[in-house]
Amino acid sequence: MKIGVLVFPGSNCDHDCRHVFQNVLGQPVEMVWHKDALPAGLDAVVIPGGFSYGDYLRTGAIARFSPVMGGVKEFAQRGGLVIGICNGFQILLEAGLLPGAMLRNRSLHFICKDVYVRVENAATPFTSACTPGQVLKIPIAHAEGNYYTDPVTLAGLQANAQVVFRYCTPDGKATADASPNGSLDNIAGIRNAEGNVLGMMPHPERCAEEMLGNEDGRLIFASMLEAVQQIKSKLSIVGS
Amino acid sequence: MKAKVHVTLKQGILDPQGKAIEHALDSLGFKNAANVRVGKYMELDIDEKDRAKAEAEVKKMCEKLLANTIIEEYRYELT
Amino acid sequence: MKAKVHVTLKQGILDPQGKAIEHALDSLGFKNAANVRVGKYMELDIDEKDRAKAEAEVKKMCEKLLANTIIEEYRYELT
Amino acid sequence: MKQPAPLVITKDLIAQHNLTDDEYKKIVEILGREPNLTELGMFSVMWSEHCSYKSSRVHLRKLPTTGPRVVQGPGENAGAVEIGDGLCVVFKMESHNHPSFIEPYQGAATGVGGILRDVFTMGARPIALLDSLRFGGLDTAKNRHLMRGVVAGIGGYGNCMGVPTVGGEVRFDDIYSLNPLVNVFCLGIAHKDKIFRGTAAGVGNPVIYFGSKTGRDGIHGATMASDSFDDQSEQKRPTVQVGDPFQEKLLLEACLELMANDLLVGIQDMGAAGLTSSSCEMASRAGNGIELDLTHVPRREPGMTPYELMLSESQERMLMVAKAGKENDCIRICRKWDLDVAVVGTVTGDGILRVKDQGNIVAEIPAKSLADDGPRYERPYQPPAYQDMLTNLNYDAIPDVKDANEALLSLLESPTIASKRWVYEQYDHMVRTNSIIRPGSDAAVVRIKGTNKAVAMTVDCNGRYCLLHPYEGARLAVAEAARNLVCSGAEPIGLTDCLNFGNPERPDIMWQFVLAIEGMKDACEAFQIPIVSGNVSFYNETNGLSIYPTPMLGMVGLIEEADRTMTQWFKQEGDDIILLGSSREDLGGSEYLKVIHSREQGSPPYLSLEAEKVMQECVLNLIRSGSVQSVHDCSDGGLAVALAECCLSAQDRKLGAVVKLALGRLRRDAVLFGESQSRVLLSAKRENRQVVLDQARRLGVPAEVIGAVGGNQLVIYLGDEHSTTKTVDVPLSTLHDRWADSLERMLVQE
Ligand SMILES: Nc1ncnc2c1ncn2[C@@H]1O[C@H](COP(=O)(O)OP(=O)(O)O)[C@@H](O)[C@H]1O
Ligand SMILES: [Mg+2]
Repeated sequence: MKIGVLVFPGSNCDHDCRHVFQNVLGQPVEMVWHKDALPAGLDAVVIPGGFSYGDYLRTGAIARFSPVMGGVKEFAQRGGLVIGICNGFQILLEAGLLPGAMLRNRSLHFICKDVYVRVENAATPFTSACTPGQVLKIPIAHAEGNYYTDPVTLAGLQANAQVVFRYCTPDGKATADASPNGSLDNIAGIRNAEGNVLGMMPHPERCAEEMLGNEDGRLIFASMLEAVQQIKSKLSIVGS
Repeated sequence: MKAKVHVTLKQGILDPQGKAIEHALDSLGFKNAANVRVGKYMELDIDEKDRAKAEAEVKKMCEKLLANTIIEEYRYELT
Repeated sequence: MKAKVHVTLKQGILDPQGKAIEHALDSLGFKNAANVRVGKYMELDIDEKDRAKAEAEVKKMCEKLLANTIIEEYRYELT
Repeated sequence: MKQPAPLVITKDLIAQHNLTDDEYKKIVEILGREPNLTELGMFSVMWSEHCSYKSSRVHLRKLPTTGPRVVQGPGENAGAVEIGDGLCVVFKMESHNHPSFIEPYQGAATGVGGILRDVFTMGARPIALLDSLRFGGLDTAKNRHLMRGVVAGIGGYGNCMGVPTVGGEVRFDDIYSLNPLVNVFCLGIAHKDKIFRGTAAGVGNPVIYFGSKTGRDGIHGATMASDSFDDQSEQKRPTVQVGDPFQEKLLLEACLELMANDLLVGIQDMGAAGLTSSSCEMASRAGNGIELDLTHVPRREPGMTPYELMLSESQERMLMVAKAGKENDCIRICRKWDLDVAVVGTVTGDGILRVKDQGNIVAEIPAKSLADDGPRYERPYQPPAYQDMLTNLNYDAIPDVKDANEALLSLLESPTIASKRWVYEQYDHMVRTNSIIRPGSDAAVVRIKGTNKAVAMTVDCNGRYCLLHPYEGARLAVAEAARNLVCSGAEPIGLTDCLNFGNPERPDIMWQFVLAIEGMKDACEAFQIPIVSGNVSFYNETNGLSIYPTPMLGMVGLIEEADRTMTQWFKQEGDDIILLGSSREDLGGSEYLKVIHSREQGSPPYLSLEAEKVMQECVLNLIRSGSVQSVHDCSDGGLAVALAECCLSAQDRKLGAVVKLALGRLRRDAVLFGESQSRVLLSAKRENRQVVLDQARRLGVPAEVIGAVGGNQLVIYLGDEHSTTKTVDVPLSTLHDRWADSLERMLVQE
């Protein structure tokens, strides 16, 4: 599987995403500068965390206009896998690839800590390695993760199983207190209607190795790997 | 021309920053302040003589970049 | 009474946010926008009939909390 | 543009530039003429205490700075120490105390920006930050405001840069109310043979400015002097620098790309004294001169004078000396990262820093004189009259502890001891995915990708110990820092410092300084830890009241096998709890005396460097051989607090303990809360008990099994073999409530 990791001015989890795919999962990675075109032949695109354009004005507001984003939209329309993590999620929202917007955390602080999320939909290319309802421990690190959308859109997300992760207690209860940022309906991650674009606030790349004391995040990347292999094997059957 | 743009959260959207300021004002003894809402204020120069054109420009800037119309509303003046 | 408060960076203080927005507007093709400065805008209700008193209150709020007078300046209107 | 009118340098003007008459005479001597205003400004900043170390230099020289691993000692932007695999760690610590008091958010933020630049100009990618903070008590709104602002500022800058803030230290004492301390430590990683230095070698090489534009930020000079430029310039001149971490992130990536492409001869950031210091120091180090043409300097505001341009402290700017002919490559890379860039000068062979503007020469000073020939003072020193009053303490007048449960809880919720979760959760401490040990244990540990190694870091200083005895206090700080590293499985390999003191012109303050240096020297020599970089911050005094002498230390340790790191919390029910070291009646200067008895008095705890060394050796051996489950040193609040921390500090699971401590001839409070040094709490599986005890015996380290891990309480019995009394018995949930959220409770109130 060939992964493209986007690099915006101000991205800072780009190295971490590369490390996970390249050194932990052994997959080739191409770093894609935001002013360049999206290279051909990618199996998945990662929009990493960080502070693109310093998070000035609004998180993700300026990055969405970067030249590379045109290619990302096309890639997504063709069914390519796109995952936006933290700032990447915020960029996907601003770019309209996912519905909704981010408000500041309820506490108004930047928060960095482990949180628990429940897998609400294990039938996505990003969660197939999880079991439905599985509780994952994954760290967050953001000041604007307070997800908001209008009631109609929210109902749609819920009806189409587009809510992929909800913040929860360690034993899996999605209580209001379990949400670190006040996000609507405890939303920690959503997918698009087609299912090939995921945005999530927690950072799975920060907990994908034994040495870091937690490997829960690896499930997300393993799922993506599996999904790509499935698509490829289908293609090769069709092609043969 | 100078454009003055106000971007505020839409009515009905919780404004945690406004809440925090209200709370702080209260504990500072400003008991009669209420309904604090916080927004952004931007000033910029527009190199355009034609008022109508300038207005159209600013509106486009707001729609495209300066405001996120899912959560925010904007207004502007030209002087 | 309603108070509208504008808090802006003092002259000469670096405004990284304004700079970034200007840059973004430029690359979006808004070539004739310049000198973008970003500030805060706050609205609040004041439960006070006497205009002079309300003004004094708001001024105090600005000095004490709403503005950081080391780097920011403020102005307000009452309506 | 307004040129400064040919100006008579008056006595007033000299005084406003903080130069003495003698210093001014020396300037005239160097130049062979009177300086003009720009030159006067340049001398004044370069010869300031901050840049010239004029009061400290003669003493700093005593510190040990060499060792087999040292690649770069003091004198460059940061120090560098080898860690094997062709790599070295580059680190330094800096203060931003005064700016943070004026504007806590921006002051702290730009402090982080400055120390990051110091590290990445050396060719190192920063991989960790630590912060060491001092505030007055949180019972005043002002102090809470300062702390909130400082923490937000550090987070605001570090988080955006993508450099994790992995640890730190916060202490509270009212003495810091008007002089809070904000010290930030940064560590980067570089190839040993690709370290960059601030040198302007090679006559004819181009001097290139890049980064942000220059504005009127933080121009020193004197208020009155500015009137001579322009009536309004004072008003236009921001006293506070505003940081732009986004710009700095671009600067970092651009620098590393420039360095990877073999384009540079030398590079230095523009920190204090901006363009002046970077140009004259680079020239001086190479024995060369530099000719600058200010006409090309990118600027944020119109009408800036040469004086302002040379003295501006606008953030996020760099000066590089490129290889001749590589200008365009440099410019291309800077532009890629959206940075302003301009060739502003050339390296010359005459040793002169020559500044031109619009075709006129506006300053002409021998670079070496400006950078290195500043004044040096051997300021008089003498112990203050009150020193004996501080140390004399009649313990008989202090009743022994009655309710030990309540005393323990009071200590646990006192801000200096309470969990710092409220602070470090606002810092991204995981970005770069190296944080093996996150904040909350004795030291922070980050792995070095591509090797088996990890690096441990800690910042430490107990200012109260230093007040009571500056020499002992400094030794204790070195010992504690080393102990914190060793407890996480690391061998200490290098040290940086940030020496925060009052006014050096006062003999009592100078005495504190001189003794602290002696203490650091003796301890560093005993442990063989070189000091490779550092910083001095004097004049931390308001209305004649000085802070406690606070020689902050940032120590770095190496862990050869990253999977052999150690944390402080208990791991498993049934494990033995073993105490290494012995307890004495060390209540002087303790947190207990302060919190429970409101006294900051007595002699600081006794420290034998020899005993400390063998104890540390013992701990390292035990960790490396995999014989122990947890290791925690005893510091503030003594044994009882250390035990509580072992119970509480694990993220997921709290474990209780039952222990029995020998009272001997000691007071109960001394055993529970005394701060005797060279003590460490271990936990080990039962089957490893003998291994641990044997190892300790072999090295002559006192060791004793004092209890076992388990239960939902912390229970401490005091007594001897005949009779014991249950003195402490508190449920974990109560301990946790008082300790974990204490800071948050204090800080969320308005
Ligand atoms: N300002 C801070 N920033 C980040 N981490 C901090 C800060 N203050 C304390 N910590 C973390 O909290 C833990 C306890 O700190 P401290 O009590 O000073 O430890 P010690 O006594 O072992 O030196 C450490 O892991 C430390 O890194
Ligand atoms: Mg410790």
